[in-house]
Amino acid sequence: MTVDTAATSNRGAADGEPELVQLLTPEGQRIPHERYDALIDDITADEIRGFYRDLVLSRRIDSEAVSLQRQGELGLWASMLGQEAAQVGSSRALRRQDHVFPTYREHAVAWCRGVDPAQLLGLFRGVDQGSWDPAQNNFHLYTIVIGAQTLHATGYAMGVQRDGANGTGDPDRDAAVIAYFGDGATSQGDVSESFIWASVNNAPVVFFCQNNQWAISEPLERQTRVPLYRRAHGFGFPGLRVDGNDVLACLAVTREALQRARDGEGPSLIEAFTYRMGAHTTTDDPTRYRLDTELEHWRLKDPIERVKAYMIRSEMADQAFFEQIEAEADDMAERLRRECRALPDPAPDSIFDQVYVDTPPTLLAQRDEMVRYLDSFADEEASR
Amino acid sequence: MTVDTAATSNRGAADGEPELVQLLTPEGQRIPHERYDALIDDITADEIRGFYRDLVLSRRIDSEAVSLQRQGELGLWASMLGQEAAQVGSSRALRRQDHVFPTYREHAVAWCRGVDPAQLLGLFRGVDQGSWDPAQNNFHLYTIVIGAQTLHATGYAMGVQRDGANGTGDPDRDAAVIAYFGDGATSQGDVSESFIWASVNNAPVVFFCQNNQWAISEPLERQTRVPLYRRAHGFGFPGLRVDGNDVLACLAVTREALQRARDGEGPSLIEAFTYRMGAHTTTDDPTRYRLDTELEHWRLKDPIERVKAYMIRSEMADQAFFEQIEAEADDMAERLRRECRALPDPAPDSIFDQVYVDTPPTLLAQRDEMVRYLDSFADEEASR
Amino acid sequence: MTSNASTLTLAKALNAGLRRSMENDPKVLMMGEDVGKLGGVFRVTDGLQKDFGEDRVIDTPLAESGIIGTAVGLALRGYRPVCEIQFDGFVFPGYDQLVTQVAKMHFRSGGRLRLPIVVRIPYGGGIGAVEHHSESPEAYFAHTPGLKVVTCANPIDAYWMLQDAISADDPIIFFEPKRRYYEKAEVDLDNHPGIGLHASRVVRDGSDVTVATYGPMVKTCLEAAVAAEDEERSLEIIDLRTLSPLDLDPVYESVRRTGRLVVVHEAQRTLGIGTEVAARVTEECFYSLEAPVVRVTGYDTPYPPARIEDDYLPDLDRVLDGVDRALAY
Amino acid sequence: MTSNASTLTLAKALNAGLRRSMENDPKVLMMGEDVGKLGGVFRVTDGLQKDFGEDRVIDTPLAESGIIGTAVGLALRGYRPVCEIQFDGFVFPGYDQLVTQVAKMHFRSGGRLRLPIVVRIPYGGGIGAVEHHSESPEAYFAHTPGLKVVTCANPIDAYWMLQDAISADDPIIFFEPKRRYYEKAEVDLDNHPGIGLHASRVVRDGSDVTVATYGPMVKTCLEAAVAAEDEERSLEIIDLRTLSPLDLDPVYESVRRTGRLVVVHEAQRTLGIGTEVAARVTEECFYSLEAPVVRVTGYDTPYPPARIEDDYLPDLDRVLDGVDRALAY
Ligand SMILES: Cc1ncc(C[n+]2csc(CCOP(=O)(O)OP(=O)(O)O)c2C)c(N)n1
Ligand SMILES: Cc1ncc(C[n+]2csc(CCOP(=O)(O)OP(=O)(O)O)c2C)c(N)n1
Ligand SMILES: [Mg+2]
Ligand SMILES: [Mg+2]
Repeated sequence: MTVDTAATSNRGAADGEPELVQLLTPEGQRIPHERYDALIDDITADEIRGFYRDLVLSRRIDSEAVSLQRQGELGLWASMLGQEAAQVGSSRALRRQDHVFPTYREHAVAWCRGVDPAQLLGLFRGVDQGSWDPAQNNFHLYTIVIGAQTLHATGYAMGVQRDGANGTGDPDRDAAVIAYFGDGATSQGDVSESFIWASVNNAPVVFFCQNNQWAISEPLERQTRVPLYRRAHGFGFPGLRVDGNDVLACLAVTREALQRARDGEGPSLIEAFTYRMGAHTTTDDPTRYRLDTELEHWRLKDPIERVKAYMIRSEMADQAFFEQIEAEADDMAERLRRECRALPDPAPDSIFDQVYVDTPPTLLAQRDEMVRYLDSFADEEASR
Repeated sequence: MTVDTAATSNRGAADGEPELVQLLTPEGQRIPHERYDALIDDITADEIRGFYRDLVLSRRIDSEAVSLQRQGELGLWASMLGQEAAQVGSSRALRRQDHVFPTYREHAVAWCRGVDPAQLLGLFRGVDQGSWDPAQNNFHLYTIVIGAQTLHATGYAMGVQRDGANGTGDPDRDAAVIAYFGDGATSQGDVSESFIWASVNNAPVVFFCQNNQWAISEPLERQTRVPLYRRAHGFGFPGLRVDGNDVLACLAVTREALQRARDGEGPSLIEAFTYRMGAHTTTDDPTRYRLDTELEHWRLKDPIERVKAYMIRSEMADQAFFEQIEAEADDMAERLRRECRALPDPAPDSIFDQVYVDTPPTLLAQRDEMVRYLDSFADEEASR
Repeated sequence: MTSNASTLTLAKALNAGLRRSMENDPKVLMMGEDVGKLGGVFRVTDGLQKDFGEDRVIDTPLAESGIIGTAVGLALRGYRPVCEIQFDGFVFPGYDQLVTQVAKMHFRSGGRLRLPIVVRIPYGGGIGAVEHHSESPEAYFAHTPGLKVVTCANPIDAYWMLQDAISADDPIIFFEPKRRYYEKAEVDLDNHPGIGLHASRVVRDGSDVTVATYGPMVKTCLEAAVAAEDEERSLEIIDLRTLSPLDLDPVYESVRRTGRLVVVHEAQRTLGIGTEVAARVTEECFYSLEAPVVRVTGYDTPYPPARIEDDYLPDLDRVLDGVDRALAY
Repeated sequence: MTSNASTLTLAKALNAGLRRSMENDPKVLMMGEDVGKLGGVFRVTDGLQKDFGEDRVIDTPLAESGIIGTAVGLALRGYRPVCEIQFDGFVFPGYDQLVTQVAKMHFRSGGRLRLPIVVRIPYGGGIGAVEHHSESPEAYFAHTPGLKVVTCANPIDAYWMLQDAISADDPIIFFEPKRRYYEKAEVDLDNHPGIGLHASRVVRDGSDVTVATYGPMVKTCLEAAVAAEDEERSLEIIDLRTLSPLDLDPVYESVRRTGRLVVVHEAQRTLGIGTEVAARVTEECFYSLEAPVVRVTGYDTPYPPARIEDDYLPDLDRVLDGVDRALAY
């Protein structure tokens, strides 16, 4: 058995595949669903247009960032190309008081939470390690150590419980927490431990796994031999697989799971079955480990195209609308490029101020040492 | 909800309880089982008497060790009282070439593997950290860091695969690995990771969880809200619950699981539902956290009594047999006490020899430093 | 100023400190294995669950990464979790969360996020225990920027330092000298002794040799100082108390007088706390030192079986031997 | 003695070393994240899976504890696993297995069991990376009895030290200076240079100040030595190569001549390798030292954002500044 055949065996062909919640076909046809139709029956055409806008603009943030990296303005970028629907659908299910713990690829979630796109760039440009204020949009910092944030999310959810901020029935008060992570992350002990903690404590947390089928070069089969959503059952809470390229289905299932959490009914796992259309990051070369045909196959399932088709089909939008969104994207892209280049480098000695709330004298002495040292060059230059 | 009621809710009453494989009732009645009868139909009366002997003698090792601890001969002992059937049943399913990775409470497994009982005592007396040779009986050292050994077992099983030592159909060659761990251990990330590795690699390993319902003072409900055996399904391999106080049932289900592993069919999880009748260790005081009534309840399910009843019922043994076993136990106990007291303290400087295969000069210098230092006292004494 | 003094063991002083912290601040939580009904294997959390409930004294699942990782989340929500690690040797499954998350979150957020987490770790040997139950892992944490590390040596410090650590806004690893849990002292429960959490302290004045130590070895060194008197050697003993940041000013001051320093700890020698003390003191007091700093420590081996731990651990005689070596220069 | 020389980058030299080890011993396995088809994110295992198969070059699930823990089992079964940790900052989930199991198994078994495991870790900064990708965690391992720690600084050592580590019977943490992966040198692929795995080496003779360093900083220090020549200062540069055990005899010998020592590394200062070097050298060469040992290191902060890493990392000028400080005494 080669990795190759293994990789194929769990995908492609439909037989033996687990059920996938889908509300929009790749062709943009709205198909009925006994359970989940009710969860989105309040969604207006305006909101659908809003989702489309989210999808297009967040994709544009992503592609601009890739270009900025190519131009040397960013050190790295982790593209979310292909995963927009999973991110927009799930995050549009959030309420203001809900809290998000992302990994490092949740750019569209950040967008939906209202994080200024330029703020996403600092980490990748190397001027900070995450510059947005998590308190402002209830959107936590990116976490790079795989899986670590799932425990933070679970602990945060335990805090929500202790605050009496779920299960009260008050829609403006009851809060849920959502943790994003990838298929590869499911192998980390931390993720299993977070499942255990969440289950035992009945914590109001939704585990949202974007199964983009690759962990860098490793196909899903290196992490599991059964669909990931099933893992939840072994830990005692519900899990399901949703079409991660279907923004409506992602919205519906996440709404349900978040409401369970807010109502005090405990955790859930959502496996959003999607595909990483780009490289792992800008330093990765996917041609080394996967076939173009796979990418072609997934292009047909593009998360944006299907919404567009749906909107056209159901006459929710006309050419003018699409053009207007494009124009908006162009403006935003322009601003993003400008703001990226303007991001200031931090002062070298700023690192000493943020290690501790209460900075010890020994560290202040090191700061002085650095400052004196750097000043000695200034002196040298001045004396020339 | 208090811990107390939670603790009770998952036990006792039968309703909602998962199915439990049982072949011997607590009253010693052999009840038929569609699937598992076949797995033990070769077992002779002689072998049953052998199991009885294993149970009684291993319990005696255990109780002697508790006494030795009370007398100050051991620093600590972790009693396995109540778990004899789970251990004897599972380890009598092993073949010579199978390999065992125990935790720290598998005294009856050690007995069945042929480890000299006195060798078990070194660790608890504080003269070594495990004095038996794992190669001799394919019985690895005790592991105290909870869950760590499950990964070792899985890696070992991957080695078995690479040696072509399973799936060949040769009963003397095909080997399996068994990892023992407790209910509390299932919460450790390492244990989940071992499930993932075993599943993805289809490794020939049996995960044998002795659910004795307590992790020190914490009842099962602090680790899971669904029966533990179900966890396996989420990772993609079979799991079942067996009556851990029923030596025949434990034998049957472990035989099946080991054979699956030997045949190249991959891992399984066995949850042996049993009860820790003693304290966690000799330093523990269970009256602080659990009720006597619970213990009383489990006394009625004693793993030894039911085999005895079964043997009497089916006339496999008479009074003389039982007396002979008692006498054998007395002899063994006597020898154990003697050998325990005779266990030599290691030389203080021996610690330097076993850190590395290839001991660096810096460490040899520290040994010399210690030796010189200790010698200085000898000198002092001599000069008096 | 009223005085409410009580004779307490170190363990009971910790318990009283935790209780006081929980009374003072409803955001303070206890979490760990067996901290609830059992009150911890050393009874340091004894009675707290009964009085403050299961929501504030949490018996967690058996997994240290989970304990630390969920404490991060609770801290982000505004709580002040106090995590108990059952024994020194069991902190390592939680090490990743401590080093990559707890230590770095404040820095990562540019100073926005705070993690006021205390991780209590009973540490050290001398209790005849099995493997992993007698280790001294403090240097692993002191090498980690973003964490602070302190340790107490007596019931008074136990009571006050623990409260100070809980009310501090930085994550703190709090090492408890388990073999001193049953040492007693009179503790004034109301009046803070005034010394900062991150200050070391001269606990016995002397003039010939300075001895810097901490935690379980403070008592040993004080005993050595008494024994040294017989040989007319005067040892100045300094209880470091804070291991990260180190507060070495009192050590520098002392070494400038004595010219000789012995550092004593149970942990292995290589890259132990004593190494840092030696390096800094040599940097600061180069011209005052009459002898190189002598390190009296555990050896560079895993912790030995209990029957020979007394030969591994520094004791009164080894401290005096170190003093002799310092004086031999 | 034939000579089969080839100009290789450090990364390619490692690759060639791994290949040679796999050819020589069928028990040698590679395991880690992305080591198979991708050949590792730095291509150090490039082509090995293709040639040796998936059974010997294992793309593991994404979990470092699992990687190290299963390597233990494979080693117990007679294999020689070489584990790749993708970046320095990601070793910590595997830290428990390394510290409590890998480091202690030989000791625990009274010398019966052997774990010939090599854990390869690309380390250090200077590559403009995001958080966790630029750290220097070597001291965490050097503080751990039972582990050995080495690091290479050039393609020749990369090729030979890696093979020596794989054929050694003790567990070894092998640190690879990632920012030097693309430095080239001529490597004789057949004739072992004869220097032991656990030996340090003078890489440039000098007479005024001794500089001890390792890994990525060796090149920096050699450049500093060239620059120092202009100021008529002669630096002796020692590449430590082995961090645990340390081999300081060449350093002692050198310091006895120069009277001055500067230790240079990227890792944070407190309890970094330089601290141990400083303490031991001061113990051994007390009367030879004209100045305290100067530590030129990263600061005691988390690794900074990439845009200011150049101010965090020691560079040629900071090495020279350290030399000046040593000479100022
Ligand atoms: C603990 C840890 N180990 C390794 C890495 C290196 N790494 C970064 S991303 C990645 C793959 C992640 O895959 P997945 O969880 O599927 O998320 P995706 O990148 O596909 O979104 C790896 C191995 C890391 N960041 N953290
Ligand atoms: C990593 C780790 N954390 C904590 C401990 C302390 N400890 C020893 S036994 C135990 C409970 C284990 O419970 P379980 O797995 O159910 O096994 P049992 O003792 O019931 O056989 C704990 C918490 C440990 N040995 N290792
Ligand atoms: Mg992925
Ligand atoms: Mg148990």
